Amino acid sequence: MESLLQFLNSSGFGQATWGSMIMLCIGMLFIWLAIKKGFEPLLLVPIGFGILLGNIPYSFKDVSLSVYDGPAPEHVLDYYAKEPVQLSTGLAEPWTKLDPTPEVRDMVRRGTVVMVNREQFLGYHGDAATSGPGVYENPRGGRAVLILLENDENKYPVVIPHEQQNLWNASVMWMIFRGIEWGVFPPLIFLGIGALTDFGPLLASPRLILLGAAAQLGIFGALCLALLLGFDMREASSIGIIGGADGPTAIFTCTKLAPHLLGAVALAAYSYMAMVPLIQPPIMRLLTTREERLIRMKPPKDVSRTLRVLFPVLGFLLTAFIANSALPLLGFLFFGNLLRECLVTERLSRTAQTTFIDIVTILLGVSVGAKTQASNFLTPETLGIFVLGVFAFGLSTAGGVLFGKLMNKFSKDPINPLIGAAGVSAVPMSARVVQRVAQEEDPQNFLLMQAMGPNVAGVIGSAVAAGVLLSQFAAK
Amino acid sequence: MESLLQFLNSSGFGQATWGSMIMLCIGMLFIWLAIKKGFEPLLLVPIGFGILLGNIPYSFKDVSLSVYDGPAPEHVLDYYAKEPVQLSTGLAEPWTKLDPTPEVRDMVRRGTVVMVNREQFLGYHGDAATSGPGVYENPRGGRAVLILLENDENKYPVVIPHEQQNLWNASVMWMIFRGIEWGVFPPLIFLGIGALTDFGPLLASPRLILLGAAAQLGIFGALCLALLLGFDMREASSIGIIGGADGPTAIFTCTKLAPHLLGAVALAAYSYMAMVPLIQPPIMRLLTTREERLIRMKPPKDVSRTLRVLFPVLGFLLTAFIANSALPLLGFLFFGNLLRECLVTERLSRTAQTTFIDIVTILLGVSVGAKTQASNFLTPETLGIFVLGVFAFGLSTAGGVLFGKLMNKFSKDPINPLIGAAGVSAVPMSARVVQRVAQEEDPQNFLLMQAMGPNVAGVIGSAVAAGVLLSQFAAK
Amino acid sequence: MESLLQFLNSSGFGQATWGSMIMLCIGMLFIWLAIKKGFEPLLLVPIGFGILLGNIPYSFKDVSLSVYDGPAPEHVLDYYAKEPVQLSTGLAEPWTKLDPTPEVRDMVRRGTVVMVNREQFLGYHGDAATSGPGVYENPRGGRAVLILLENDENKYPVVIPHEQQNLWNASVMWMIFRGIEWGVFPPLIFLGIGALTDFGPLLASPRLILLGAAAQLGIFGALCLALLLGFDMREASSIGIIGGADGPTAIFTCTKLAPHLLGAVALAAYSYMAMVPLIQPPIMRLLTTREERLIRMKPPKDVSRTLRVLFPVLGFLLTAFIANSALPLLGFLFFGNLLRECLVTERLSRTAQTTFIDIVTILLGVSVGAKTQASNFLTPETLGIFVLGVFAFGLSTAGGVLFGKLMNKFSKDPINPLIGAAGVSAVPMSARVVQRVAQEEDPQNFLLMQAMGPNVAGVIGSAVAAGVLLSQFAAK
Amino acid sequence: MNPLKLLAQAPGNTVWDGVMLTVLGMGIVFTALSLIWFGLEILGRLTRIEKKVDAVAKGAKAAVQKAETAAAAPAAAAEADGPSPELIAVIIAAATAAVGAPIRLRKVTYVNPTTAHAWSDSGRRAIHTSHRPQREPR
Amino acid sequence: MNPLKLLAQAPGNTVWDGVMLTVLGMGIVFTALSLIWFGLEILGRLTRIEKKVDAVAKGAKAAVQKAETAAAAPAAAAEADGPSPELIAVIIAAATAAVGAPIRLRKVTYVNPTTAHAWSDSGRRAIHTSHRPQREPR
Amino acid sequence: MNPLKLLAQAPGNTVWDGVMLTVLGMGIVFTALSLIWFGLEILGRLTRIEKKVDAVAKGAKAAVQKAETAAAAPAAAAEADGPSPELIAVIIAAATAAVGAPIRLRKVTYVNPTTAHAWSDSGRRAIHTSHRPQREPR
Ligand code: NA
Ligand code: NA
Ligand code: NA
Repeated sequence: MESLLQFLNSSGFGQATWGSMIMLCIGMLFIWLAIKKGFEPLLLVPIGFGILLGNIPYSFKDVSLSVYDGPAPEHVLDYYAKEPVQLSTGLAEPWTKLDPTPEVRDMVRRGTVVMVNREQFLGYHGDAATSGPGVYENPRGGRAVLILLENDENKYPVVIPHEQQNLWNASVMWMIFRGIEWGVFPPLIFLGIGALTDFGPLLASPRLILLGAAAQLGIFGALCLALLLGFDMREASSIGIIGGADGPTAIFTCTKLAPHLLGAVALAAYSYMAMVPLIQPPIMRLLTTREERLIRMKPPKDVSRTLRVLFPVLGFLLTAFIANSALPLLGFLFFGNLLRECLVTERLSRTAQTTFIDIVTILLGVSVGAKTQASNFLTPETLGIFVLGVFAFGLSTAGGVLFGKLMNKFSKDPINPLIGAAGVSAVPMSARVVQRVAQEEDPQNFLLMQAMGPNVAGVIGSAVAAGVLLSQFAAK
Repeated sequence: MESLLQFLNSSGFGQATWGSMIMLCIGMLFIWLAIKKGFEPLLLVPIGFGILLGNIPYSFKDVSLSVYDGPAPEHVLDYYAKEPVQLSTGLAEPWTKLDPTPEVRDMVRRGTVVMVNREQFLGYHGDAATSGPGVYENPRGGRAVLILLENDENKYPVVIPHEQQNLWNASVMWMIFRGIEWGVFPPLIFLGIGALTDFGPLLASPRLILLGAAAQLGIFGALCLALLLGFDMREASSIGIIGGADGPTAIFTCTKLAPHLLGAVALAAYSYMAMVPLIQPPIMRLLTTREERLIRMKPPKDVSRTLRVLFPVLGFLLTAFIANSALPLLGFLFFGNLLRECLVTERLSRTAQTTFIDIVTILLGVSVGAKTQASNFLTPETLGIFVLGVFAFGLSTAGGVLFGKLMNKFSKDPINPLIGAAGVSAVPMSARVVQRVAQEEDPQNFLLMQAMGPNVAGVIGSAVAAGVLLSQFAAK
Repeated sequence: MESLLQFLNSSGFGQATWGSMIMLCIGMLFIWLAIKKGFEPLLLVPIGFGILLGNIPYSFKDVSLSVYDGPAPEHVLDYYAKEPVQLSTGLAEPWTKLDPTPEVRDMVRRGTVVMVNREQFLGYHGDAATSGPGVYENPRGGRAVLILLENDENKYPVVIPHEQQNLWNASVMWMIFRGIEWGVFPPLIFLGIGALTDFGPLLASPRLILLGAAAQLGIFGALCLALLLGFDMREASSIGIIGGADGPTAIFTCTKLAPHLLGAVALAAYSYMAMVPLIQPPIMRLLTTREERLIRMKPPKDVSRTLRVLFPVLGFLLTAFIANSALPLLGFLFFGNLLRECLVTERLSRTAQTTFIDIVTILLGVSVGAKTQASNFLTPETLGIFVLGVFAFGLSTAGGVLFGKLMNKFSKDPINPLIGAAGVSAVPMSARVVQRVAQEEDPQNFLLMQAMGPNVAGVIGSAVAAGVLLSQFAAK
Repeated sequence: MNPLKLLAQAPGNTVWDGVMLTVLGMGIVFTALSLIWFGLEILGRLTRIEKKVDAVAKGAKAAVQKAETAAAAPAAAAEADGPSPELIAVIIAAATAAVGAPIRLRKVTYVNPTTAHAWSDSGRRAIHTSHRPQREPR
Repeated sequence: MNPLKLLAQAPGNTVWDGVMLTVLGMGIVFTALSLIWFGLEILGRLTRIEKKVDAVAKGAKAAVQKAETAAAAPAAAAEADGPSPELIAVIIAAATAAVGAPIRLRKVTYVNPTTAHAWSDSGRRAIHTSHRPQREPR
Repeated sequence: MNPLKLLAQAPGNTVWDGVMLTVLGMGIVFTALSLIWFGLEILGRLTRIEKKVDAVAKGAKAAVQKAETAAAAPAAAAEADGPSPELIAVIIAAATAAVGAPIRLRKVTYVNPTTAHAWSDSGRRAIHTSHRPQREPR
């Protein structure tokens, strides 16, 4: 009986914290939104269940379960002596940062040197902060943090136990999360999306591709606003990319620039993509006159097979030359599209757009969800991200619509500015929104096909924008 | 011609041993059982062929082929000086264990220190054992072992050549086996099983879930018996889990606790699952009276869609809180079931229950089979495992049936104790066995649906039991 | 504006070289051949697009994109002091090779020692070669090379920056290329090919299997010729294997023996497999008399189910015993065939021959293509490989036909020597070529089924030949 | 740190430890599955209440719709009338074949087609029924 | 080494950097997509020229074939005649359902069946339409 | 240690080594495939013996069954009668199309449907026939 109580104490019931309980509720909330409200269920059901998986309380010391339970890269580790240690270069004072020499790393094994993850923080709520530098262990079995005097924030780097660097002790979720952390899953999703996307409407009216460029304005607008709110450059870039309205692009970019925000950014991106029919119409109505909304456009022309096959090669070469860093995304997007359009690789295309994308979606969703933690999700930053995300969507919509007005001024064939709103991507939701808003004014106005052009252009546009951000701020 | 003979000598013909020949016969036996006798062919054909793949004799020094030919984790390696070596901490005697410092590890490369895998043993049959400590090389090209005086067993740790720690030299089978050793394949199989399982019968009569708990008795009974027979705690736990009648759970648990028994445990688990119609009926008849076997039960009620969707979330939270260590199994089982029941992720569910589970099954089966070796399979322990396995199946059946009798005593609605036997899982074979045994007495008694409840509960029950065992004995 | 220009300068436009431009054209050429000319599109579309992916110019220092941007194995790294350094073993002169001790490796991090990849060469076209030993950095942002006085070739080993050995900095393409470099993809492709192949025609006339052996002559003939042309033994073996007319076998072998030739070898193998109808007929006509081509053969007998199931087990055991090193290929080929023929693992067989092989084909193709680089593809060696490849195909054809003539002499039942040409594999293209050439003489001569026997035997034959080459020259 | 780990690390692991572990393990398995049972009972009651509320609301709606869709009634009526004798015969035959023993049909419940998942059931059967020792070799 | 990296490494990253980045970023996005536009325009012209050349060549061929395949003509003729009224009604109904608003059909273009990819389109719809907040729970 | 490795490590790898390797390699390939040949011959004889034994056993069984299943006979008889002329015409047409040359049908063997695997064959064809240089661009 005593054993049972002890067991339960080291189990989830004993280890539960308010933070993890709230995270579990958030996971259930997103599952509910996905199932009952139809919010992007293919992504939000896995992400929501991943939040449950990642936030079941457990005793960190005894088992490896979360995506954090596995080796950290050498370049984020700092070493501090716990006591005065004799190095070959001289005596080291306690709690000073040591050079990562083989000698020092060996001392971690012996317990005289402590190893911390410089980029993984845990908030600390307690009185130990006043007791001087040292390792503070959470009495409830949670992870230990290192407290240094100079660090007067409320965030402390997490102490990495020696065994955690052993790959053989890594958790299943850490293994699966490699697909995200090492950037493989988003390109593979893009392979499937490329094989699923018909770029025909874009090829029929190539000039509409510019609307897909203009509707990336929200990315950079939200980035500026995030800087204003005090986020640093890499965080601001990760937040801005929500305005690209493209899940894999956002996940790929955020993983490289600000992995601690990944959960919030992914949830914001997919939620707002689901809420496009609520976010866009008011902005579209506000920025256009009734006359503009009544504009009818010529139906798109037929596109030759040759052009369909040449496009993925041409599009890849031009965008990849300019936006090197987005090459994995753009490469697999256009590769998938070539498999689709060349008609001689039908079986590869079919697999890419069904089974393969499904498998990767399951693994990507569940591991993105499991990355969320109370300490990095239940923060004012998350609130800021959700606010900035809706701003980014709105500004992207505005950018597309306003550029549509501009193009309409200079164009021989009239352009209905509403289709600019489809440039945010969120394929094909925002193209449908365009159709619906246009038909409010004129039920005979049929813009869906014309809006699909900017819509798929928006996918390319946000990948290029991601490439710019990555080239600027992704440290090699 | 001489070259040809030399080549053949270094090939399988030259390297063949009695042990490997017998292993090949065992592989063919299981393939025959699977194909001709219908023993779980989806698993036993891959495992059987894996035994062939893993036991083709070859020259270990020249090529990397087996699952053992790849880096071993640092924490299982021991270092011994071959000659007196000067370390920075002083002079080290030969054949004493050295600290794994960078300096010592570098000496392995230079050949003055020998590195052994503490957890990989090879039996040694020869006279070298008397010649004092040292490395003994198998003259037929087999692996070398280290012989130390204090070790008077007939098992010696295997010497790891320096090159084997180079990931680039690892074999294909070692790569594929990562999915098992690092615990990823069993949860992915459970994802598919969750998507394939209809928990409806369980939801219709929730109280019958307790039968799925009672039928885990064999796990712990066989564990005790295994301790009596001299197995250590971790081995005994791995053997007991056979009584869970659940392949992925057994493989997951055994990999973490006693990887050297993996082949025998997996083969016993799948063989006995196939033999449930032979093992269970006598026990069921012995423990029940004719009156009990004649009991008819009310047909299960219809289950609302809401309950079906809520169940995987609820079930996951409750079991994962209690049995932390089983989180990877339970998490993916219930995740798969949520994908199935929420109806908005149909394509993910379909992929999880078809292609994805097939791919993982192929890779899991073939690498489990390839893990068997004469040195760890052709042992008295394997015989013990097969004996204990059938005992575990029997005791689990008895536990379920007896608890069924108990529940029947206290229940308003009558419960036929036979359905307790379905609690061992082995879905849906044991539920059919219940149906057949009940109909022997009363051809109009229709228990299949009522037995499916305990049957699927048994899957959850054995995962929880595995969680208990892992939390106790899986060293981090 | 200045920023934009600077950005463009560090982008593909600024980094473009003639070499990369030509590589892009070659990529487009192969895509065109695949789509318009029907050259093995399932492989050449992915490989062609992979060439585009791998040759987009970018700034190596700023981003990780190519398959080369990731950790190199320790055993190919050499260390040179840039300046006189004090080691524990004494003072080291600059530009002498240092022992890879922990001390020396740590100096790489500090910048006093330079680390080069002994097996990755870059041609150097410039005047720095005369300026004495040292690191020469490509002013256009390309990779740096090390120039040593004793090395008077025009090829220099590439300098590996410290950060590149950090797995977390590896590129997506590097990750995907693991499947090839670590030998996993070709066996998985063979799993699918095994599940797709009907060995029935071979089982109906077992003696025709020898034609599949004779038609491996081109492998060794091209090997000898390659040695004559100055290729080393491992390169010559990789080139010879083109004559096996089997893509996965060629890729598996070449990866282990001469990875720098991988792109050329794979492209030659698949191109010539597509050109079998052009290469084989003249040779077949030259080596046979009209009487021989008119020989009609008995139709193949029916094959029992038992034999079909026994064959993969028997075939695997016999070939794997002899050709250990080909075990991954032969094992998965026969395993796939067993899944197909045993009829009780239908769902595994179907997945192996559809989705699974498709996924692996996509990843294999794109990463093989991305491995090509101007520095290792636009070389006289590549020209040599293409010339030797067509020679190998021709000699294999001749070997098969001549052995067919010989068998016909000694055989009771007449054998049409033309079917020997099908022994090169290239399933089922070369069997069709046989049929067509035979029907030129006698439209009623129906040899397709008889030619399928040597055809599938050729797959086994080239895998065995690959095993011989690997056992001789693949260093462990 | 986890006090229970001591059990595993103790020098003399005996059968007594096994018995203790049996008590602990079976206790935890029963605890976990009992919690699910209670949870399901509670959820079951909640959803039944919800259902009744829904039913009342739907009743009102249905009354309105009834007038509008009178034409569609016959088909629905046929469904509500219960299974035809032919259908029952077919079900008995199929069930007998599946279970391998004579069956007498006692009740036919129409299953909501969205919950039936015929496709995945057959897949599941393929996976789970792969162990029939009485299967005849082909 | 990359001069632009300095921006990121500068000590005081302010909103001004953000504005600069906005200009750079939008500039590059517009540059990239404009290049595609120009490329497509050029390709479009090239393929149209190619088409015309092809058309002339085909015209000659067709004249020969016409005589031979006169029997097959009626079906082709029917296709060229344009869609039947029933077909138009079906299309309008389907489109209305898909878009969720009344539609009046303006033009029916026969799509080349090799470009239609009905199968993948439906898959794509399943992926992309998964976000309909107005979807009713089942 | 493997004596053959010396070949590779020898300083002067010349064409002579290549010739030696050719002899060794072709020898091993022939050895391996000959072993399979012998194995298949032995297995073939064993299974033929087994078949005869089976046939005798089946003969007895069949005699019993014949009386019981006389009604089912006509269909089976039709099958045993050999292919109808229409079927032969269809087969010739299909085979001609697949091989790309005129064919005269010499014998029609009924293939056991469990061994035919039409589904996987078509998949296999898709993989293997992807290299038809004469395929027309679309
Ligand atoms: Na976008
Ligand atoms: Na169980
Ligand atoms: Na071949």
